[in-house]
Formats: sequence, C-alpha cells, structure tokens
Amino acid sequence: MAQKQTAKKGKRKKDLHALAVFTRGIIRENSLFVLLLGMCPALAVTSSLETGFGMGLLVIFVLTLSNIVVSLIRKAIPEEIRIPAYIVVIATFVTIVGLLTEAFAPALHESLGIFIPLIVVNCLIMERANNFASKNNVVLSAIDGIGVALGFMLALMLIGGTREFLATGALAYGVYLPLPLEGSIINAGLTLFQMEVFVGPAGGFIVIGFWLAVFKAFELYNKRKKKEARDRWIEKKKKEAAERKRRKAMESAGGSA
Amino acid sequence: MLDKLRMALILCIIGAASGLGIVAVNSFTEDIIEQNRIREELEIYFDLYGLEKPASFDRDDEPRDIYCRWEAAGYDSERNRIGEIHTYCVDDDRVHERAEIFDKEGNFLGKVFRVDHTNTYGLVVTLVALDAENEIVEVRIARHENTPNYARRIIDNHLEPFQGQDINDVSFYDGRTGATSTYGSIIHAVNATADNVVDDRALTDYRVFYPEAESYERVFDYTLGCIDARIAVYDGDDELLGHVYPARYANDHEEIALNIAISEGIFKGVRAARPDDRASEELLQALEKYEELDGSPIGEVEVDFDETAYDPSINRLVTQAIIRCQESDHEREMREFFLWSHEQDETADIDHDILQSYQAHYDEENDLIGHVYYGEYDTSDLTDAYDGGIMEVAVAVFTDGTISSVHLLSSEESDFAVRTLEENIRVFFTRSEDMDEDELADAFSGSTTSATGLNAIVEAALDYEDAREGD
Amino acid sequence: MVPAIVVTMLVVSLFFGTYIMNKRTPEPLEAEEVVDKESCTACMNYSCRYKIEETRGD
Amino acid sequence: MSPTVFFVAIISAMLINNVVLLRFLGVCPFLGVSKRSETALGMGGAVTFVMVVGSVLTYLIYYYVLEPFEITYISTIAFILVIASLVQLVEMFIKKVSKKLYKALGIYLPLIVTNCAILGVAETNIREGYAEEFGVMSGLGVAAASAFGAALGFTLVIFAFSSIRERLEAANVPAAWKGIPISLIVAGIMALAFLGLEGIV
Repeated sequence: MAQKQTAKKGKRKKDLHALAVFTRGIIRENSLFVLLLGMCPALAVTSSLETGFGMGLLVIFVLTLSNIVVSLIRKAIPEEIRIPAYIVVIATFVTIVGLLTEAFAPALHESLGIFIPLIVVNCLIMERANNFASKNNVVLSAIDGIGVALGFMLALMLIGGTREFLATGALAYGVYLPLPLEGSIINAGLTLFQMEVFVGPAGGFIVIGFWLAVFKAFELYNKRKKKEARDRWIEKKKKEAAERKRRKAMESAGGSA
Repeated sequence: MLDKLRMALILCIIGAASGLGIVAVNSFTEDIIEQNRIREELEIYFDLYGLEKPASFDRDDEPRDIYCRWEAAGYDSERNRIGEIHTYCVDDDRVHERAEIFDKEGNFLGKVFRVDHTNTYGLVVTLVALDAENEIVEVRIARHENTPNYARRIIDNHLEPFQGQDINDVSFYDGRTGATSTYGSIIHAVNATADNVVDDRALTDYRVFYPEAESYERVFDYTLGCIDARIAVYDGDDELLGHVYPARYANDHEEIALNIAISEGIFKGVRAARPDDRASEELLQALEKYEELDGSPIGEVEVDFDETAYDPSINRLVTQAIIRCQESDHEREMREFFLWSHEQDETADIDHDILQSYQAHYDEENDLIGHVYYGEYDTSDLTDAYDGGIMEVAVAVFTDGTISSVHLLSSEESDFAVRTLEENIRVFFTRSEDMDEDELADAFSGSTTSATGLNAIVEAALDYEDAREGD
Repeated sequence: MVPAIVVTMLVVSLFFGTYIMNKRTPEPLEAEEVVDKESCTACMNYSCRYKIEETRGD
Repeated sequence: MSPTVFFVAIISAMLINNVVLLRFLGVCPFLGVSKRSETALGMGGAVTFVMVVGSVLTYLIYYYVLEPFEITYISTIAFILVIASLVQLVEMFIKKVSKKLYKALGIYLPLIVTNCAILGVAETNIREGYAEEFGVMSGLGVAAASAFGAALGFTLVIFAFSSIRERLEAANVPAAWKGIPISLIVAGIMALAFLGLEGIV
C-alpha cells in the first residue's frame, strides 16, 4: 500500500511545474512545522520578529545558492563523495553569508551570533541538497530553495512575532536590519501584560510546542474532514451500488417473470 | 585508477573553489567590517552624551600598539567638526580604555571608561560615562555574553540608580544579584573607574596646589617612568602657574598614587591622589615628612632624599617628576626612544646571536646621540618561563653607554607575562642614566624568568655599545 | 590569501579522505536499531543511515 | 591558575549555560533520540567524547593555524570539516577495533556530526576568549573543561528528558499535542527550572 502511494506520488511529481515546487515548501510541506527541520535556530534566534526574519533571509540566501551549485555540479560529482561535497558547498556559502552579514547588517550579526556559523549544520539545507537539488535541474532547484526557505522564514517570523508580542506587548522592527522603517513600533498598548519569560529559553520551547500543536490540530481536523467526506462518498456509492443491484435483481426478476 | 584521479581532481577543484570564494568575499568585506567596528565603538560615545552622530567616521592611523594612544575625531559628511573624542588605552589592569568627550565648541563633556570583565558566564563590556563633575551620566553594558535574560534584568532594573551618583562615593544596589554575575561585573567596572578617577584627581586637585588657578590643560607629551602626563595650570589671565604631575607606582606593599606639584623650579608639595579615607595610613604618615620640603628649590629636594627618614617609593616618584620638570624639550624627545631625533641612519644588520640590527640617531648638529638596538630572544626553552616564546626588544643606548629607554616590541608570552615585563622595564630601565652599578646588577638579576630574555637583550646592547666605544 | 586557500583545501581533502576511508571500512556487525525512526525526522542528518535514503515528496 | 577555574568552567557550562535548554544547541538529537533512557545515555557518552576532542582540535587549529596566518575568517568551514573528519576517524577506528564499543556508541556517531552542539561549543570556546584571558595553553585547558561541562549538561538533560518521556507515553495526551508538541512544552518547563540555577557559581 505504502509503496503504491509513493509510486503514485513520484509519477505525479514528474509533471509538477515550477509554481507547485515553489508553493509546496511554504505551507503544505513547511520545513519547520510539518517536517520539524532546523529546530535549533527556530528556538534560539526567534526572540523577536526581526531576528527571525533576518535568520530567514540568511537561510534563503544559503539554501538557494547551495541548491543552485549542487544542481550544477550534480553530474560531475561521483556518487561516493556526493555528501561530503555538499557539505563543503554549504559551509562555503555559510562562511560567505556570515562575512556579508557582518559587513552590511552588523547588528543582526551580533544578535544572531553563533547561529550564523551553525546554519552549516541546519538539517534543512543538507536535506534539500541531497533530496532535491541532486536530482533536478538548476532552475527547479533554485525555485525549490527559495520556496522551502521562504516557508522556513515565515515559520521563524511567526514564532518570533508571537514571542516578541507576548513578551513585550509590541512588535518592533528596524532594530537589527537596515530597513527603511527604522525604529518603528507596532504597539498594542499591552505593556501591562508583558510576560518576559517568552523571550527567554523556556518561552521559545513553549511557543514552538504551541504552534506545532495548532498545526497538528489543523492537520487532524482536515484529515477527519477528508475521512468523513470519503466515508460519505463510499456510503453513497455503496447505496448506489445496492440500488443498482436491487434494480438489476428486480429487472431480472421482472424479465423472468 | 582513472576514477581515483578524477575524484582527486574534483576534490581539488571543490577545495580551491570554496577557498577562492571565501577569500574573494573576505577581501570585499574586510574594510567594511573594520569600519563597522570603529563606528560601533565610537557611536556609543555620541549616544551617551546626546551628541549629533556624524555620517562617517575618520580615524588617524597612529600605530596604537606602540604609543597606546590614538585619537578619533568625528566629522559629518561636510567635514564640519561635530564633536571630538579622544580615546586612550589606559595603563591599568582593569580599565581598558578611557575616552574624553568634547562637544562641537570644544567644551569638555566628560569621560567614558570602558571596562572589560569576564565573570563566570562570560565577557561583559561596561561603559561608565562621567560628566565634567565626575558624576555618573550612565552605566551601560556595551556588550555581554552572559545569559541574556539575566543580563536583561540587570540592564532594565539595576543600572538606573547609578545615574547622578558621584563616582568617588558611589553606592551599589544591594541584593541577591550575585557578585560573580552580571551585576558583579558592573560593580567591578564602577570600582575600576573610581580608582582610575582617583589617579586623575590631579585634574580636580589642582586648586589645592594653586589656589589662584582658573583653568588647566592636560598634556600627554611623553612617558617618563611612572608619569605619563602632566597638568598645566593657568590663572585667570592664562598665565602658566605650574604643573601637577600625577604619578602611580606599585611597590611591594601597595599601589601608591600621588600628585606632585612643581612650579618654576620650586617644589610645591606632594599629596596622595586618593581621598584621605581611601589612602593607606602608612602612605599618609610617610607623606607628612615631605611637607617640610614644600617651597624649596627642586635641586635641594633631591639632596634631602639622602636622609633615611624618607620613603624610597615616594622619592622615586618625586625624582621622576623633578627630572621631567627640568628636562628641555630636546632632551625629552631624545628620551622618547630617540624616535623623534633629528636624523637617523638606516638600520644596519649586526652579526650577533641576540642583537639583530641597530640604528644610529643624530641631533640637530649632526652629533651622534646614541644607537637603538633591536634584539630577539627565545624564552621558550627556559624551564620556568610562563609560556615562553620569542620576544623582540628595542634598546636605546646613549653614546656614553647609559640606557635611554627600553621598548618591548613584540612578545609571544601571555598577557600576564607581558604586563610583568612592562612593569620590569618601567621599574628597572627607565631613567637609568642615574643608575649605579648596584642598581644595574639588580636589574639584570631578573625578578622573573621572563625577564631573562629582556635582560639578555639589554645587556647585549650595552656590551655592544661598550665595544663600539673601544673602536 | 594563499594560506586561506591552502588551509581550505587541506581541510577539505582531510574530510574527503576520512569520509571515503570510513565508508570503505565494513561494519563489524548488525547494529541494534536504537534510534527512534519516527521522531528522527527532527534531525535530517546527512550521514544518518536511518534517514538518508528516505525522501519526501519525490 | 587555580584548579577552581576548571571546576567553575565545568559547572557553569553544565548547569548555568546548559547547551540544550538555555543555549538551544543540539535540540534535534534532544528531541530525536530521547525516547528511552539507555539510548539517551549512549548518545550522551558519544557526544561527550566528540565534544571534548573536537573542542580541543578546533581550538588548536584556531590558535596555531588560523590566527598566525590571519585567516580566522575561514574558521566556520575549517571547524565543521575538522569535526566531521574527527567523527569519521573515530567511527572508522571503532569499527576496526572494538565490536562492543561499536555496538554501544557507533550507532550515535553519524548523528553527531550535524549536532549543532559540537560546532556550537567549539565556536563558543573561541568567542569566550579563553586564550586572551589565560594564555593559549592554559586557555586550552579551560576550553576543554567547558566542553566537558557542556557535554555533561547535554547528557544530564537528555537523560532527564527521556525519563520524563517514558512516563509521558503512558499519559493521556490530546491527539494534537501527542509527540513533539508536548515534549517541547516539557522542555520549556525544564528550561524554566534551569533558570533557577543562575547565580549558583
């Protein structure tokens, strides 16, 4: 059964066009909430909306470039050293991104700190290189990289925004990144109810756990809905079949009679 | 075989490509990162005093490690002066840097002390900003590696009480904040600042020596032994009244900080720089004996020191102040390592196992002042050296075979060993024209093993100069 | 500049070398499967032998 | 330098700046390999070994290769590749030498390479500036001690967590919260508890 399903999926993927590749990674196969990839940065750098956004940008950059390069060199690399070659490619891009961040967004570099070099061990990037870019052409790989990383960024921003809002009662931006909106604040005036624990480590775990549960609840709800619909459909078909059978029986009975 | 070759080739290409990529990006971003660092360092000063920030920062490229002093001036894009910051590496174990802040009109706004302290959770860089009256403007954590939440709590709640307190009489928030954590680092920083300000009390104390004084100017012209600056004091008509020399020296028992006043060849007195309740009893007692010298010509002061009633450490500092007062500008320049001597030969190599090369220095009349010898010594084989390593030392020797100055150019030793070495240089090799044979022997006996290399180089330089005289 | 490239090439070849050597060393025995495959998704590890061949969506 | 420096380094890396709960390093294996307590201990052992040796190696490379040539900007790529090579070497060594050891630890070794705790601790050791503070050689000792402390902290937390999860299996958790979500909430509560250890050193 399982084999049949994957085979079916694989067949369908053949004629996936670029748009589908792009949107797939954002919601349906969101790398963080659905596939649970890249937990460490998701916990550590999401104490505010903007750090989540910044980290997301870096991941977009690294993932897209590494996907492109991996896809370009996929035919030149012997099977045996495929994985180490990917690691080198990723580590190179991470180093480059680290240097660029330090030069152009020093505040972001400071606040992400150790988690910039740690992008290198972010499972998400390796997974995409190994499972997608090594099998598809450059354009598709680039699109996939952007899509998946965008999904990751949105997830980080969702977590970061939640944590920042709960902790400070406001959302600030323009603090870490050279955005034109420097120093703007969306203040909900809830400063009375701020819960500092949410910018802390404990809050990170709890907020991610909460969002995971929400997404899972949605998934379960959808599943149940689908199952109910299918059950109804089966029921209907069964009824129709029974009806047909009855009619046939009646007809044959009538014919013989 | 072909497979293996192919794999090796691919491997090489990947390695080279990744190396090239990183190098290329680095060469592109290097300057920008450096600029950011400077900007970050300086911008905070503008922020603390509410000054208008300049659009770009320029900095003199004075070699910082030799003179340990650099200036930074902020300019806006139209090159108008919008404020000025002088930062100095401070010769203090605790205070890392001190910045003096001036506004657009050149008025003195205050000082910022940068203190790095590593507590058990990591580094905390604290800035203590003082205004012109030595009251705390703000205590700010510039950077920290402590547990973020905990540091945040301190930043939010426990730094504000410092504002407006007098640095000499600061009171700390008392509670369960922990002495070894973030707040401990703050206390450390504020205390270090208070001590450093004490050394600066000459700036505020000048009226004690010169009651008619109206203004003063701090002059950093050169370092002599334990004195690295002097304060020129002026009366209402901008007439020079005299100087105050802040001096600091650690003897075996304590670290003494003195202010010595000398005006036009007259010894005006010596006072403890720390407030009386913080100076040690012994020092205050020792200083009482010096009161009888007040008002005597400086020539006589030195003669009086022969009596045993006086304290040798204080004598040393007073002598240094007197020497400094007596020196002409030219002598001063020569002493500063002859670096500003009128003319110098090109460096010539020497065939010697310790000394590498030398350079001859001439004065304005083209008479030989002396030679600077550059030597290298490897201490890594010494059994009880700290870390060991190669040290490079420059020794400036006058033609008569006395030492002008000794500079540690580089060392592979740990910071602690380097500090010890610099202390040795300060104690033993400064102003050694006056050194008698015994003192010199003392210096070469080596108080620490790390000094062995230093001594060897200095001794070799002196021997070489002696041999040269024989020629 | 030159040292950077040389050092990078050195570490890269060190890694490739050890990787190939390790891959060619046979495993001594059937290792007991103690890793919980289901929750192993939390870590898409490039060299995790439980995870590596499993692909998603394609 | 007094031995208390090492002791303090170990304790603070283990409890006050716990890698998993307060520094968010190594969360993946924390969630992935912590369903049974003996598994957790095996993982802890392997991580301890690789973390200490990896820290020492990267420290030496930083101060004896990268710093003298002024190429510290390539530290990220150098560190990850050195750690990855180390893991490969160790795995190969164990494969060849001891079947028993391979059975006990070999299974976790591949999981370790991309465990961000290893690279994270190696990077932290450089950022903490032990070399500047204590001198390069003594700093190495402190770096190794804090790596050891971090690994102990990892083991402690992953073991405690696995024990909690064993109980959690039997609990009646709402469907949406089953598995990772409730585990994260538990981890959050553990992190809260660890916050209380601040200030013990």
